[in-house]
Amino acid sequence: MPPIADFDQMSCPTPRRQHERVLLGHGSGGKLSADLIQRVFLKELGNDVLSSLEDSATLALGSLEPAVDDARSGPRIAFTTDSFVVKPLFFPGGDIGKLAVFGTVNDLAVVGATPLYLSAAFILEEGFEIELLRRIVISMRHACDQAGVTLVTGDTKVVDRGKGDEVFITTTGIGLHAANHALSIRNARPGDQIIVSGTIGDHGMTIMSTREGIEFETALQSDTAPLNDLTRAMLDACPSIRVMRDPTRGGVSSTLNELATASNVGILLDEASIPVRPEVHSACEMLGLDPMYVANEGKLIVVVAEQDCQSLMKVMKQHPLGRDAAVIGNVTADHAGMVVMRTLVGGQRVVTMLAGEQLPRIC
Amino acid sequence: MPPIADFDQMSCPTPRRQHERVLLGHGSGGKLSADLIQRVFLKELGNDVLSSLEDSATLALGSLEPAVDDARSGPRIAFTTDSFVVKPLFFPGGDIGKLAVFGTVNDLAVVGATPLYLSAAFILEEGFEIELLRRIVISMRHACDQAGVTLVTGDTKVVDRGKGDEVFITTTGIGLHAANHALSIRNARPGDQIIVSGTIGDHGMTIMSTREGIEFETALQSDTAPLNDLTRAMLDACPSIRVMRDPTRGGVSSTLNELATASNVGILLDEASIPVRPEVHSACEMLGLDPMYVANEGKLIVVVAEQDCQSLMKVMKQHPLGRDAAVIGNVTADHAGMVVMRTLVGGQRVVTMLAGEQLPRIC
Amino acid sequence: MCLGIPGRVVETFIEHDVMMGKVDFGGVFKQVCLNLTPDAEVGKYVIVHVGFALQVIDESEAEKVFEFLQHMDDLQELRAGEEDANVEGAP
Amino acid sequence: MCLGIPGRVVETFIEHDVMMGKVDFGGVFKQVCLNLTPDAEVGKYVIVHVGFALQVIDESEAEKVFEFLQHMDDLQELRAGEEDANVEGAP
Amino acid sequence: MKFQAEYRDLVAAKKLQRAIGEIVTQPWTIMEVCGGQTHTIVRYGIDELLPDEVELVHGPGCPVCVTPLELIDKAIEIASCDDVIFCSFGDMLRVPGSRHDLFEIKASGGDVRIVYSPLDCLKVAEQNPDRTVVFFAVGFETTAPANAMAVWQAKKRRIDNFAVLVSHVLVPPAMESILSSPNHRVQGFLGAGHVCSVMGYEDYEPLATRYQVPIVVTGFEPVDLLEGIYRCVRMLEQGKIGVDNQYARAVKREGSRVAQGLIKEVFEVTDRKWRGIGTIPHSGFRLRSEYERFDAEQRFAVGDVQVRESSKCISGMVLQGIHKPHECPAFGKECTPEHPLGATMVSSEGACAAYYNYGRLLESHQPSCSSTLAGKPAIVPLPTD
Amino acid sequence: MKFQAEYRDLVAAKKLQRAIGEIVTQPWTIMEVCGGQTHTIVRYGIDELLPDEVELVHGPGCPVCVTPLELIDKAIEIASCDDVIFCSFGDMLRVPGSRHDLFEIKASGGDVRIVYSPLDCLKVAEQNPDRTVVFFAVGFETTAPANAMAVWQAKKRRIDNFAVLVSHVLVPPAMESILSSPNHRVQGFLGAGHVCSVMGYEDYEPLATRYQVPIVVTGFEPVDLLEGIYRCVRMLEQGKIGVDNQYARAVKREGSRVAQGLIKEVFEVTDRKWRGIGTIPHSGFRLRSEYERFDAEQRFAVGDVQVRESSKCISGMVLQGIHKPHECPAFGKECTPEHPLGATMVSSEGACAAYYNYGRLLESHQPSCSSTLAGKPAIVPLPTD
Ligand code: SF4
Ligand code: SF4
Ligand SMILES: [Mg+2]
Ligand SMILES: [Mg+2]
Ligand SMILES: [Mg+2]
Ligand SMILES: [Mg+2]
Ligand SMILES: [Mg+2]
Ligand SMILES: [Mg+2]
Ligand SMILES: [Mg+2]
Ligand SMILES: [Mg+2]
Ligand SMILES: [Mg+2]
Ligand SMILES: [Mg+2]
Repeated sequence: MPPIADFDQMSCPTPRRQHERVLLGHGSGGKLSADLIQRVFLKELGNDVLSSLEDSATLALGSLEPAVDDARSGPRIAFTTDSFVVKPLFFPGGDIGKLAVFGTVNDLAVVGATPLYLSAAFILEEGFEIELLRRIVISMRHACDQAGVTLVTGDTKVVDRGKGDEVFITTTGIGLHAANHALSIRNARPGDQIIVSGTIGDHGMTIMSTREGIEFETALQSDTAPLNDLTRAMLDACPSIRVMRDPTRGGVSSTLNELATASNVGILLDEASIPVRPEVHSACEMLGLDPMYVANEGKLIVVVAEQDCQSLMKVMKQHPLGRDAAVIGNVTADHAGMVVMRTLVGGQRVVTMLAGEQLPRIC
Repeated sequence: MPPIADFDQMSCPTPRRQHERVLLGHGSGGKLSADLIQRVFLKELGNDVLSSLEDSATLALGSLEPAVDDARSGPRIAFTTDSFVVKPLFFPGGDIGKLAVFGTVNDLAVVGATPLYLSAAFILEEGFEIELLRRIVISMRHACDQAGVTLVTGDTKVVDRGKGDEVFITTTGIGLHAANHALSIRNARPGDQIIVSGTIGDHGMTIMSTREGIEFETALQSDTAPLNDLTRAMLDACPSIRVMRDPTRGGVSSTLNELATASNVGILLDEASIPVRPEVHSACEMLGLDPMYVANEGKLIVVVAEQDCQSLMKVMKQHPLGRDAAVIGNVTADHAGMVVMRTLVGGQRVVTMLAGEQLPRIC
Repeated sequence: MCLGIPGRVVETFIEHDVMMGKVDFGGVFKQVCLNLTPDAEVGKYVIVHVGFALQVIDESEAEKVFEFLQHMDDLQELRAGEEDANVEGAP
Repeated sequence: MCLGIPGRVVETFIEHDVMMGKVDFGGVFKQVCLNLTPDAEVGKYVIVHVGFALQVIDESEAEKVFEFLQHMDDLQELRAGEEDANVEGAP
Repeated sequence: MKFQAEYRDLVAAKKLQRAIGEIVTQPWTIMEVCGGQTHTIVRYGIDELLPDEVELVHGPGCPVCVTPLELIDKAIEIASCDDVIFCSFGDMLRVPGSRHDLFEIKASGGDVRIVYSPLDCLKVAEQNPDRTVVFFAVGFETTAPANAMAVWQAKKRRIDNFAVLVSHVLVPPAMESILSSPNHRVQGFLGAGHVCSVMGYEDYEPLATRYQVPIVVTGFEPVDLLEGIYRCVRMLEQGKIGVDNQYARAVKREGSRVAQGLIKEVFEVTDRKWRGIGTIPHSGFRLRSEYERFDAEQRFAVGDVQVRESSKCISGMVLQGIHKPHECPAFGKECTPEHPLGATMVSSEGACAAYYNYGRLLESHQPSCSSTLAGKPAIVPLPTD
Repeated sequence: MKFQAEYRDLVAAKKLQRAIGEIVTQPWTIMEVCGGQTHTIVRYGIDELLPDEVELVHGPGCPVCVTPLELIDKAIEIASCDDVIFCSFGDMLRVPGSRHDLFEIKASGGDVRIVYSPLDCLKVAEQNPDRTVVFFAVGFETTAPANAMAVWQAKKRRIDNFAVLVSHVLVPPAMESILSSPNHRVQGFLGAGHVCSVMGYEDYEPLATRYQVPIVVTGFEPVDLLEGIYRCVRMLEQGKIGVDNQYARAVKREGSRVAQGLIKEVFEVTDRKWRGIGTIPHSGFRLRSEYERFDAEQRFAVGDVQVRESSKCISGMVLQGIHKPHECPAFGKECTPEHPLGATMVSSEGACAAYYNYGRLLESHQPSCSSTLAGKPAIVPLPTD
């Protein structure tokens, strides 16, 4: 009989072996993604700003002399980039162009900046229909108008057929910090409340509904939306917000796990309070998925001090994008680094970070 | 017998039909690229900054109030993006990572800005070897160090095998304008001199030497290099420089044609003065290509007033990246919008923009 | 094992000589093989596993757990009453 | 038509029973079929088209155009001399 | 969703929790056979709701977990072939073979696809007439009619570029194997509801009698589980043996005769190896000879793959209820869901993964003492998108 | 590069320019047959160096230009097939067929590849045994031995998944066709140097005699061209007919017997259609019957493609020297190198493309009067990278 494990010595998960090739899971936003970022990107490129891994880098732009790292000398700008490789290109509620604009706008918004300028770099596959490209670009224009940003520079590359997938778009954004918000994923404190701005999983399950071999019919729509107007209203009303983050790839679970780790706090969620659309719920049940791991493209996770929670909730609920906002849990001093959920039937479970990709469970 | 054409009515080339699909030529940096940008991107997204089509957008960052478009209120920053899809990933003289850093650094440098911050977005193909990714990332670190820039934010996406090509990298850069340089592709004036900072075609022919079906042996190396130190020295010595541009995709011809069009001037080149490495010359001869259309990754085209030309040349020649600088021609009032070359044997020809891709001529 | 979920048959049809149906899982619709459940009709609920209906749900049986819980409540009240009455010896 | 460029044979070898060579085109090396030019030896120059050497360059013939130009110069000088002499009736 | 939401009800759960507490008088060990039930238990923290007297142990009821290593390796070998499209249920893709998993094969260029239903493979086969579509036909009795239908249809519709790699296992022989093991601790069973939907529960009655255990056929929702446990505890307390049916809304005593007929048409009973347990006689299905041309093992001649299991992994003990996952020295260390050492860590219904994912890391019902984990965070905060 | 740099010498060019000026006394029209020579002439602005008396007209010497439309359409049909790898020299890819060009086929999923040498196709064929590699075997006599060698090797090495789509044309019949046209204006020819490297120039001697023209076999460098023109003008001025050889460093009177033997082994003479000109008897090669199994037209049964040429295009007249490109009403308007209407606009050696690319837009030797172009710039300034 093997010895009982010594729990005092129990360490955090150590990968048995490191994958030698990039797997789909490395792009899932879960632990494999984190592993790749840690092992390759941060190890080789790490610096204070990059390693902070906020949704946007915050940069102080002074004049060239004195030194650039004098954080007080010029405006503070936010800077963020994302590539968009979504399939299908057009889906209920949006398209890759809209996503590419709003995704970057949101990363700027959640660090408290006002999004101003975007760049867009297109990687086109030879043979892609120009009419589809035009539709995407028109959608980007509308998205820019809606978010109040200007697309000021771009690039286009064409790759051989079979070496790309119709179109990939990388947007990069610049925003301006209005004031010295203290927003950071490191700022959550015990007692703080955790708010989600609306129903979770809408985007991911909309995309999943089109996936070959899995497809199902539903009236679901992606929630893709620009959050900067909402975040502006929230920060105006409640400058003491501690953390904002958009739970995209990897879903709410991943965001909350990152938060718990970065702030070194515990998180306790109440399953019953988490808003999930019936169709998202059903589709997740059908495929054996958990909406906590499903991507959102127009939702916020907000951490706020308890005393400000109700006023903030009021502001959020008055905004069309925060109508379904809900307090889903609170920050604890206990079980630091872990996210725990009180389940519907009164039990508890730990909500971990997604391992690789979330796979449809069949058995 | 058909009528003789009425040359007074001769219009600029009107495409017989517009391609319905993206062709490789749409990424060549030549007329097809320009056509796509005009028809799709500028038509749908055009605004003053984007439509200026400089290598980097120049943005004035004031405080949020008063209005952002008040060009005097804050520092002027340069903002540029490029995707890198080069094959092979590693080539003599460089790799995709180096190229991705220097390419964006150079686009900032040629508008007169000091490159400061980069973002990098990776699109990885499932199955790509992580060790190769690491080598690329290490090379990016060295390149950042060499260029004096900091990579502050990034993104990683993974696409299904067969839907990408190992790795694509999109870098976006922010630079700070030190002073109010008057650099613009619209600024060339008759009488100005045209300088190239060194031998042309090195990068493109190095890449071509590895291309399947075409490959040849040579000691050629890509010229990929960060030009910001050189441009800084040049601008310090000669603030009156009118235009700087890095002749990348589409080569020197495309850059000069753009310049002639944008500044509405003619350009007269002297073929004998254009520096071309013997191996580049030979490889071009072998394949029936013209080095004027071949990409460079560490070269500048500079337009400067005649009276400043010699002092600028002196500064350039003292810099390792400008050692082989040469005056290759001058700006004329005649034949506005056209680039004309006085050939080796004393004739003249018009140097047009590349139509689609430059194809090896065999017959 | 054997993830199975309940859904309502909204349509039946024949494909490749096999009875198929469209099933509504709370607003999510999926085609399902009804070959194993000859009794499945439009409006009935079935348990579906990997695209196959395994059984038609017996709605009256489904109630029983709640009847049982109701019964427990009654017992509880009864027992509470007993406790109130402070009667010993009850099983 | 028929892009052909001169290069120097630096190596010969047999592949699939065919004489092949490595040819130096000014620092750029390419494998070339030498089957059509049995006289091609290492050190000789050949004209290459689509990977085939068409002919070995006749170096003495190659000089002739320059000899001709030289001759023209001489003529020119001669003629210039004549002009200086202001002699008429020259052809 | 009707027939689901009402079974996730807090009040109903609390009533059952109290009812169990009221009837239990001594310690009982109950095995839920099915991985889906394990999943519900840990996802809803149901074991926390139980009185200390009731211990649940997790049985071998996850086909992903029990598929033997050599079959995974065969799947990998087949999926690596050039002209093959290898189709599988999603959760098989991450199961580690001796060297690789199917995800890695996909990353190396294999055409590996996730399907929702075996019937989807026939479409894929028809769309790709010049390639062979191989379906990884794993599963318990529940999945057998679906897989049988795919093979039967392929034959009928003459879809010859279709084959199945069969790894079908049967529940009753596994239960018997556990009950006949000298170390076993199981006093009562929760029977696998969906297996019984197909097969009925007549086969369980002799088992209950022979080994003198109560068996309660149980559903998959929290209230189902709690009621099943309640019924099982009641039988144990009352000394009753036999088969009870908590899941009567989906299970009849005789099961589905149609489904059973389809299974018998295509499959026949055979001995099968179970990962971590070993060969159990008459515990699986294989294709009947009339269908053997659809047998991927024969078509690809991958008959004799030799493998060796990790020596650290105690998943066999776990699957038999002899040990709990956290008693394994590799648990949460070398063995995690990202890098599973054994199959029970792979599938989300696998007992080890369930324990890991739902926080059984520390065998505490209170997560508050988990601060030993917080020393060096392993989770990098990601700029998620 | 030796044997090249010295032929691009300014001083040498100036001497020859002066020499031509000195000997010319009346207008002469000379056709350079070969597209490579046309390329040199416009690339170096050689026609500007000539006295007004000497007019150059550009002949049908570009295989890309003269390949008939139906053959392009056949190529496109073959390249569109699923299991085909279609290989071609680079500049054929942009030649417009009736509806598409090969680049568009590639963009639509066809496997179209550029090769440097026909022999490269055999490698591709060996590497892709389950696909058919089709090579677009275009060219004049110069390319014929290379293409013959590929077919001959394929037979010898039993590379059965290789085929060629043959569009081989011959220079002397084309010259004769021009000379026998009632409208022709050609008084002397510059013979195609590389064609003669292979075939020699014995065949040109009867032509010169029959049509009473001087023919000067000429090379491809600027100094070659100028010397060839000088020699041709001298013959014209002196009333000489016959064949002179300016390109003696690469051309012998008898050509290359080895190459001719190889051609004869694989090909035989046939009638051929020339794009823009029509069918010229005995003006091309086809595969001999011993090699017909390598004939892509037979293998793919694309025998009867019907096409119609643009009615605007006067490339036939251009190819025969009757008109110059800029005399075409479509030139520079509907017809540009990006969107060629006729084949002579496609290849960079095509006369129309050469005129377009090297600024013959305005029939002026001074680019200074080109300001009519500047009204509305069509070239968008690109942020190149
Ligand atoms: S934790 Fe891992 S190694 Fe241990 S029994 Fe479970 S699967 Fe096997
Ligand atoms: S310009 Fe175009 S249309 Fe006119 S002859 Fe030339 S190829 Fe034909
Ligand atoms: Mg981002
Ligand atoms: Mg594709
Ligand atoms: Mg750029
Ligand atoms: Mg690939
Ligand atoms: Mg984000
Ligand atoms: Mg984002
Ligand atoms: Mg990101
Ligand atoms: Mg540039
Ligand atoms: Mg660019
Ligand atoms: Mg650039």
